[in-house]
Amino acid sequence: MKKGIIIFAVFLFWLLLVSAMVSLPPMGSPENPAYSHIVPRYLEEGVEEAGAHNIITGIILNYRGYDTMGEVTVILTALMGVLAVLGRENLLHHTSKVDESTIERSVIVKCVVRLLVPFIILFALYIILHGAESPGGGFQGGAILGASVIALTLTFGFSLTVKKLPLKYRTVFESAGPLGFFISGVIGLFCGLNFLTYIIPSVAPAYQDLIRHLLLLIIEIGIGVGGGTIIASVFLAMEKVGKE
Amino acid sequence: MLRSLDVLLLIFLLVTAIGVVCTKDLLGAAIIFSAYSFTMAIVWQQLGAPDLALTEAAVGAGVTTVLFLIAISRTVRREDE
Amino acid sequence: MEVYSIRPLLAPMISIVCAILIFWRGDNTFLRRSLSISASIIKWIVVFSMLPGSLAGKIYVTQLVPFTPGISILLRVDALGMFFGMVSSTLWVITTIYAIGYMEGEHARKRFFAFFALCVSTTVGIAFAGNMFTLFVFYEMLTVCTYPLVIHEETPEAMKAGRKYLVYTLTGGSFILFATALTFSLSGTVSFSQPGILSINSGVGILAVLFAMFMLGFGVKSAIMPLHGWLPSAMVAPTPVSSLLHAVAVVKAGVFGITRVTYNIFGVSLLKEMASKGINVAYILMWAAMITIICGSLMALMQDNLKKRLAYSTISQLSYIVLGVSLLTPDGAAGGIVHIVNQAFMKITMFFVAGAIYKKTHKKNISEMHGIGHKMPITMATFTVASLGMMGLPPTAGFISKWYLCLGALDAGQIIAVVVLLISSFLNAAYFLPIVYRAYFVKPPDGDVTTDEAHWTLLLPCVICSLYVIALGLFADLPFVPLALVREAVKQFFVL
Amino acid sequence: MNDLTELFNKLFVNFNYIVAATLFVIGLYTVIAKSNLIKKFMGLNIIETSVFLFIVSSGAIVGGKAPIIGEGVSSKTAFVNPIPQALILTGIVVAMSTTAVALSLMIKLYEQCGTLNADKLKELK
Amino acid sequence: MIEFSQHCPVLMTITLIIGGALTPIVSISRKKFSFWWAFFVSLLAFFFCSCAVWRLYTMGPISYWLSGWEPPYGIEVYFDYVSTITFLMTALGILVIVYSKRYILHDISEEKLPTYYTLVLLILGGMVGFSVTGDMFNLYVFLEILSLSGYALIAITEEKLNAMASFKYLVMGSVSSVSVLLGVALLYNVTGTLNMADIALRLQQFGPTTAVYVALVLFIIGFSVKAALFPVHAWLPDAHALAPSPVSALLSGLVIKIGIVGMLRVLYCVYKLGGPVDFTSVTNFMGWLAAVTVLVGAFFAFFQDDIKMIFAYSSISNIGYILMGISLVSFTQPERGYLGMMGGLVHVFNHAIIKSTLFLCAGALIYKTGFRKLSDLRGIGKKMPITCGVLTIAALSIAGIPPTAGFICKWYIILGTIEFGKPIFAVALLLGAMLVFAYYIKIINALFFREPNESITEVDEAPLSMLVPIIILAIGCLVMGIFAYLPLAVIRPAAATMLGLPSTYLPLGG
Repeated sequence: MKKGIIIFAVFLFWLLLVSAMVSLPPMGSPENPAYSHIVPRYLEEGVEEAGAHNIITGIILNYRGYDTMGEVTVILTALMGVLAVLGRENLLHHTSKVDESTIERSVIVKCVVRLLVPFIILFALYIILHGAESPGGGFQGGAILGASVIALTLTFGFSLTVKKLPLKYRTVFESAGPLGFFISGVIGLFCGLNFLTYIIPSVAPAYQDLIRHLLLLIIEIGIGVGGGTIIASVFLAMEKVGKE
Repeated sequence: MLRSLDVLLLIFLLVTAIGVVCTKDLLGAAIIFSAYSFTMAIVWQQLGAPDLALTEAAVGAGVTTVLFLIAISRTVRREDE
Repeated sequence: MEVYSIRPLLAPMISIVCAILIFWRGDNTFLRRSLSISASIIKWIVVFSMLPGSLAGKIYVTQLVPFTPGISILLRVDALGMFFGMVSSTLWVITTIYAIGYMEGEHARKRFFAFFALCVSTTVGIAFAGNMFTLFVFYEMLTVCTYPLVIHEETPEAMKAGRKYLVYTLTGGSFILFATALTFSLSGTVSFSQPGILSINSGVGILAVLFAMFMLGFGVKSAIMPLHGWLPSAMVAPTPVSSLLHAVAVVKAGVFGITRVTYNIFGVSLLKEMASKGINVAYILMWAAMITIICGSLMALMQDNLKKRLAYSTISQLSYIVLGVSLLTPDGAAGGIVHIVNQAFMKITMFFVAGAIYKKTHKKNISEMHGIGHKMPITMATFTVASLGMMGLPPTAGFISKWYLCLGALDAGQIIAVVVLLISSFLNAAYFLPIVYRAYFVKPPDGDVTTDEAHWTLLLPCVICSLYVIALGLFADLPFVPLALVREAVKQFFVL
Repeated sequence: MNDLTELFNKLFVNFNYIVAATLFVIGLYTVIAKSNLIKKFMGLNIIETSVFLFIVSSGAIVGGKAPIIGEGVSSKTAFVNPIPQALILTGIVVAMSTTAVALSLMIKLYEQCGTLNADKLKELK
Repeated sequence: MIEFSQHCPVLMTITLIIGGALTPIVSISRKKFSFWWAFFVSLLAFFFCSCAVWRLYTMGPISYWLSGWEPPYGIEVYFDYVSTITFLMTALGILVIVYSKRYILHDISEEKLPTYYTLVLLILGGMVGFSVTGDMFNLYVFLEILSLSGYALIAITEEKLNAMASFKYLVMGSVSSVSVLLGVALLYNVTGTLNMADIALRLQQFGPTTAVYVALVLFIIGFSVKAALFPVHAWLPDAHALAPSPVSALLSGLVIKIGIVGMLRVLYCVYKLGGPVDFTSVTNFMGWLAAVTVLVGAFFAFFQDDIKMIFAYSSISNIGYILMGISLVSFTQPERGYLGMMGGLVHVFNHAIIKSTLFLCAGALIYKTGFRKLSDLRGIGKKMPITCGVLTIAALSIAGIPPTAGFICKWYIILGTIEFGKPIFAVALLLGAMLVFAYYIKIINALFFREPNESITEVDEAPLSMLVPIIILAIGCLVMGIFAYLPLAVIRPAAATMLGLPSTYLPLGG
């Protein structure tokens, strides 16, 4: 009975959504307002203006950089949320399920992980640094970075990771995302420009491009390092188990 | 616009979504959810969004699934508990 | 002629400052007493300093804060406001003396005196309010400030009475708020002016609804039946509270509001115009008042508790005022308005006496008061004077108001009103004289007839008030008496 | 008859949108009807991804390429709309963040109450 | 100064966000230092906000182009008259942080202090960013920042029910965020832009389609959940009552107003009166919803014994007032909605002040006595006269007793309903106000007029760091009521511009 009512309500909602979807302009047509209004400028001048061959990177770091600052703040908030609920891991008081598990991890897994992780980290760095030219960017790389930490923890145990990545450094790295934006954004502010402006007119034109690249790189690295550390920290905080 | 592969992928998406809903075993549901995310990543790749496909594969199918798995390991495995 | 002056603001501010000081340092008995008395006297002087000007037709104005265009917190002392302000500030002095004696040994005196001062402050604010908005602001403040006094005893009975009081008055307040907003919406202003601010163009129906809302709102505090339920239950409060607030400030604020609405919001001509269009709201109000007069008296007859009997008598007497106002004739209005002060002095005397008896003998019921006149002769003498005034016998003040009321009723052609007034006089006699009789002519059960008066702080106010009742009757036509001020007010209302 | 064909046509042209709407309601159903909190949250994730699917689809172009303009790519090539992709990048991160907070809440809830069933939790209260 | 002040809208947002992000770093070695850092950051943000408000009222709205890209291409921060609410947010933020100094150690361990202050700064930053942005997607991002920090702040204590309350809020809040996002997506699909002003312009060009209406419905659903309107209010009482008191003050005072600000932005900045989409039927529906919300909130509050639960339910009722005020609009005659809009907007400010006072006072009582039920707290007024006195002022204020702040809004909303020809709403509002007063009187009775609880001995007045904020707020309650023209002068242009009237519009009584 209850289920029936829910299904009926949800169905009504579906009809509402579908009626909206049907009235939208046909998907994939270049005449769509979504395609003809702002996008042409991005596609035609984006590389010049934003300084990235990958237009998406140009948008997320330059045209809509403020959004991305919000985005990195959201993950920081999420980490703070997890910490608020569960608290940090503490080597003296906590272990992880992995440590407590009696199943001996097989040699093959250990070897493969040990071999692969350096490459994974290298790949992550490539994605972070090469975001302007190819698919990927700060956050994607960061996620892979975080995943490599997770892989290490799952194979070699909780205490190793906590020891290798001390809390002090992680605390600093976690805030790297917003911090990167702050550093890059404030430079423009000091030159009398708007926040997050990367082109500094007072500098010789030859160096303008270089400075912009540098600033964008700071942001990318900030997002990557910050994102990766946060994912690792969230994982550690959730994984820990209180010692009796 | 629509290619048969796309239609197939989209239908598979629906199937996995319903699979997530109907599976009583949470671990199984999490795995199916991972498959769902992966399919989504492929759909996006088909739509010309490799950036997103990469992100979804790393975050949606990777990190999110791991988080689900931890949560399940720390709590319950059966849906009705 | 409008004169800008700080005095209208000063009058309520004195009591507020006094209240704050009492809150701050009121634990010290001497400080508390001297603060209360000196504040009340200073205020009395401030208010009376405006009397000569007011009699000469001057209107003192203080603009407080501009609220928004068209509305401000405005204090404006016209003749009617001056009249009511005078009543409340005079009675504050007297009641303060009484309260000091009465509250000796009670708990939470600091709170009592602080809220007492606040109440008087808001009452004067109501008197001096220059527009409906200001009046409403002070009216609601009065409600809130009275609450701690009503429940002063903190007994379950008192709490229940307090709750009842709040429910009644706040509901009334909501009606007034709504009606004020509607008035503003219809006329674009809420200032009191002669002769009224509304016009017939708004439509008779909506005007009638508006009038009904105002009457329902103010009718609660002026205890028009069937909105009177809270008044008898609120008699659980200490006697100074009952006397000042329930015989003077709160209930009179209600009738004062009715007067303001009738003469300064609607205006005589508009009400007559409405009557000619078929909806005679004043006539309906008159009938409500007449029914309340009779029913209140009848119910008073049935009470044994002295304070309850006084409460029902108040309900009945208040409707004299409403009746006078609703007659829409100059004499009727004068009779009604002057009854505000006359009834105030008569009723406060009675309450003081009831309180003095209770304080001395702990008797509350009339059936226990055999021979009390032998024990407390002066006290009961003042009670007798007040009872005679209530019946409207010359040369007391009560006669003056009844005389004018009857004149006004005859002017308006309402013979029935005259009849009701006469019946009411008989009923008054019927429920007051037995008390007097019992006090003097029935021997006390223990046969003890030695004189044992209450403390002078309790006795003095009774004597002053009863003397005043006689004086008001004897010298009714002198300048500087309330009647002169009422004449000035009526002159303004009827543009004579 | 003609209207029906047209409607069908429209449905088919915007097939991605329809799938997104369907996924949305599947997720919504899970959130409302399922009593297990983790399941509820999987439903929420489905809702979020369905909205992402909708947004990405609305940026697609027939035969469009990924908007990476390197050397040797003629400016005549049709690129897909980059804005939705930029938005969804943010969206995915937000979804993951919400999931992290929600799952940590569930872990704590389980530690405290010993169950993750919404009905049983209500009784505990 | 002029040059500098134009940066202020964005400066205050990033100050709070970056300040929040830096909190864990600066307090690595000394956890307690995080308080001083948060205090400093909030002061700085307040300073920036004051500059922005000063500029707004001298030179008009500020349009700030981030990265220097002109609006439809980049993100625009638009500091208009509605954004003056940020002034309230930053000011209240300072007070809450000062209050937290002593209080929060009562609820959480020292270990979590930096986390707590980070989240407080982030929630403030999220709200400020949300209120000043001129971009639809940016709106969503900040919405998520503030929602996530809100969920976390509720669950920060170790109490048993907090996690559940937080989770309930999280599920409903996430669904609402997603529906806002879907609305944004639909609008983007139709218009091809994300800038609010540009969307409004292009909606005029394209005219309405079903999708535009559905997007409106989705926005309303989404923001209703955030504002806790009647059918979707279920999350609020638990969440607001169980959270630590300073957090309750933030949530009840400000966070639920975010739903209202969102509705204002969407209805009056994006869809616009006089635009192609006639949403009078929607606002009509919202008006009825508001009336029901007022009554439902007031009704349920009546049965509570937990002091914070009462305040939480009264928040629902008060959100109803606000919504009623802002929903009194006519599509063809915008002037008719002016007074109601004024009332609603003024109540956004006043309710924030009043409700934070109430929650902070309740917090002081709980901090000192450890009790939170009225029956346990009886007679505490004699022991903690200042706290209870302030609580009484705030209680009278929220019941709309003149001359306190709550009366002003009541007056305006009633006037608005009458002007608009919907007196039935005024009846609902007055009835709600009566009910509200009934249960606040219950509180006052319990605090002052009942036999003291014997188990409360040796209780004295709350510490200074808690008293100062509540006294400042109480003064606010009185000043906003007595000198009502001050807030009204600030709100007036906001109300006028929301309705598409010139910002100097001033009818009689407005």
